[in-house]
Amino acid sequence: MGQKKERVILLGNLENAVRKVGTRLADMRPIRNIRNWGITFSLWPVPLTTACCGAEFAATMSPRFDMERLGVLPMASSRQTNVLIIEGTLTRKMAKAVKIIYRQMPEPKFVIAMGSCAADGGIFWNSYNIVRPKDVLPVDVFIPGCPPRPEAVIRAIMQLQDKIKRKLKYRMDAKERPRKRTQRQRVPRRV
Amino acid sequence: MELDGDVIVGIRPDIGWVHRAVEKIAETKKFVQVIPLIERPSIIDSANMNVGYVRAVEKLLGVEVPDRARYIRTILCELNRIASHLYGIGIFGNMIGTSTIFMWSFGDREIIVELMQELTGARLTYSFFLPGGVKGDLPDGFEEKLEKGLRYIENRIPEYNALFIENPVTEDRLKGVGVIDREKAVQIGLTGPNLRASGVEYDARMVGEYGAYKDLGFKPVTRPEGDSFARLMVRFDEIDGSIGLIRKAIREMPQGPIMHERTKGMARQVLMKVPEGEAFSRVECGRGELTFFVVSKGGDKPYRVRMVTPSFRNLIGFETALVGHRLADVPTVYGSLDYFPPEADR
Amino acid sequence: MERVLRIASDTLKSVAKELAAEGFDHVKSLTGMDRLEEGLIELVYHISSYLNPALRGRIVEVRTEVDRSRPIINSISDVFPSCRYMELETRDLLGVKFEGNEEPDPLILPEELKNTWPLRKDYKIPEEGVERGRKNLEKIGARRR
Amino acid sequence: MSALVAPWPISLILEPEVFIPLVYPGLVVLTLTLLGIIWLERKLTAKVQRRYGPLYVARKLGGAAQPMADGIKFVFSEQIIPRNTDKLVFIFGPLLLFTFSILPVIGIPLSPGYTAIASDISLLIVVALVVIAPIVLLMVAWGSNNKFSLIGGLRTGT
Repeated sequence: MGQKKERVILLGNLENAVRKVGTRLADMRPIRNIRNWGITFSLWPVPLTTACCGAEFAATMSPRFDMERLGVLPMASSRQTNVLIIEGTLTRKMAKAVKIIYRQMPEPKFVIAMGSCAADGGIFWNSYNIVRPKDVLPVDVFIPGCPPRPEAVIRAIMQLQDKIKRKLKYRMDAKERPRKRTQRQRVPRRV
Repeated sequence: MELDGDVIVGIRPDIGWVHRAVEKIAETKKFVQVIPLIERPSIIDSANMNVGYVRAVEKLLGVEVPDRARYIRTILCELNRIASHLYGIGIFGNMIGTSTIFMWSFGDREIIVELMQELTGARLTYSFFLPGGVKGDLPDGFEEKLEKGLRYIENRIPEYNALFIENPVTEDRLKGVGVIDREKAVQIGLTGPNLRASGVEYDARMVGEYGAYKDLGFKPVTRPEGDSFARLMVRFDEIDGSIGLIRKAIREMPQGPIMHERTKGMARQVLMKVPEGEAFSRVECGRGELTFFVVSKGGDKPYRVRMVTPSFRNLIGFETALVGHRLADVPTVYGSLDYFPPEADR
Repeated sequence: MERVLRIASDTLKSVAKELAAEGFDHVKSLTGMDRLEEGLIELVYHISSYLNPALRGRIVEVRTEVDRSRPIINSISDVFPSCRYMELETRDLLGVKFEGNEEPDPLILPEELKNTWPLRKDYKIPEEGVERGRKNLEKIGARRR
Repeated sequence: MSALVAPWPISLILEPEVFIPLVYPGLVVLTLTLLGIIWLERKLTAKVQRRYGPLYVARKLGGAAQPMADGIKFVFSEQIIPRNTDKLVFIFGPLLLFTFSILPVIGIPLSPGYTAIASDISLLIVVALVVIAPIVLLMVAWGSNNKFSLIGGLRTGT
């Protein structure tokens, strides 16, 4: 029989191979639709009230503008959530906490910036203690208004749902997130 | 919070999470532009915040508000107090764990918010009072809607009693928890329902010179026990008190102008030059007594606006109420003191 | 304001004790004002009473001045505990040191704004106004109307 | 009866030995009732709180597909395993917890003729298996190497 022939099996880096196959498979037509449908109808926000817009977000949870009709259920621990809603002004201290919570959330995560304070400072634009959320986190949907009406919050959730249906690519975890250059605005320039 | 096992030994509040420097920004804005600014800290109680600042500016201007405007101010302030109390009760219920009370009180609060939107046009931030009077008059057909809304709230209160107040679980968790006795409450300077729940009969509406409380014969509501249950019940009693005040105000609504001549019209408001001087005003917010100290150097921008909000003065209540209790009692006392962080940090 | 007492900064504690004896029991508000021109920081205390029905409606205004470069005053939080947090807040925002009421970390400001004393008049923040708007327009090179 | 011999795979499923554990009182019906219970619970709490529960997921069925949507979301969400935890226990803990809480079913007679382990001491087996669940719970709490979850685990375990 002679000497056994060595058979070389090209394994390569197994972990990367599985990751690539997984992401490509999850982006195929049938699985992508089911996944996007599942994610759109169960957006669980972190109950993080940063400032006074929290009153209107609570009104969105109240029986009249019930948010749970769209499957939005505020969940206690940030491991089960996938939407981070910044309700109102983001001060420096709160920005640190928001950053920590954002990192704790599992990957298909989205950020809604609620209120004109979260968009670009709003009525407190020239305060020394304010941070724009767009410098801290990649924001998906902005909601104008101070405070925005509960109907506007529900419209924002619907917009996020459309955005997910249209262009959510599958990412195993945060490492594959496209790094968008966010310009760092340190302290509002002293005049 | 220092714990010895499960018992709380020491407490040091760490606030400033929502400090947005309202006082510093107020110095860069005109007198009228400061109104939307000072409403933002306590957005669920913005009419009372607004009336406080406007009273201080009126004292600087030396302007007296016509009677009809005073009555309209009282109606909106009392409606806002009911909405603010329902908000506080809702958050309190949610902290104890009964999310049904959270949903009920927020659902009923929508009725009051709808009434205020009918009167002023906005859901939460009205900016309805201007130095010298009120921006708009009562819309026609407002009295019937108001009466319907108030009767609805009155019919709902017994259901709260049945589900939430008479239920033994709530009584065990609230009675005797976070007790602040009379002398201690006065010494640490508590305000609002927390002070009246410790048996001190003080309310800024009695002594303050704003609104029509003297003509409506207002009397504060107090309870002797001073524990979390008493604080909750004082809020429910105040809702009934406010409903009575609104009904009386609507019945005795005088006719006449709603804005003082010198400050009529937006042009005069914006270009208003306030004479040099200082003014101090105090107003009863939903959570307690709010004081304003406005200093003007004669220009069109205030030199200094000082705003001490009720939650900032109730902050010291945590230490006396919580030390010695178990860790599980912290949400109960936090909810009963009705602490609203944006209002405390300004 | 019915009663205004202008006193020197070192007699603050004795005046506070007299008022406490008289029946006033809490501080309603403590305002710190930075008078840049005169180089002073003015502190205004509003003291009133809850229990004493006669004094309930009356507010005493106690005004003291402190030198701007060395703002040190003794705290009255042992006579009126209700103004403990107001003193801490004034220390954060204006830099007035209250002896007898020290806390290491700032109460209201975040860590990095610890000793910047933002409420002082020389701490400028961007203001709004027509001129500033016009400058921005020129920066963008907008067509002049 | 023999005239109706169905083609090979269907007659295998219809065998009582396979049909009972797999379909009727077994897995398929179990998951469906589980989804139904979750949906019913959310709808009932919403009804008590005077609002609609999940509604727009499957409009005609009144939001019945909400538990499925949540399940799909969890399938595709990232698994985060913190660095300083005990990896093995952290991963297998929840699995064991689920299996040990389902395991006592084998001793319970599902239908008159059928039980997984037909023995006269099956009650003893069930009780013995039920006891294991709190121990696995403590294992899960210990696995995440965090003092708050340890306290929580101790409180629920005992």
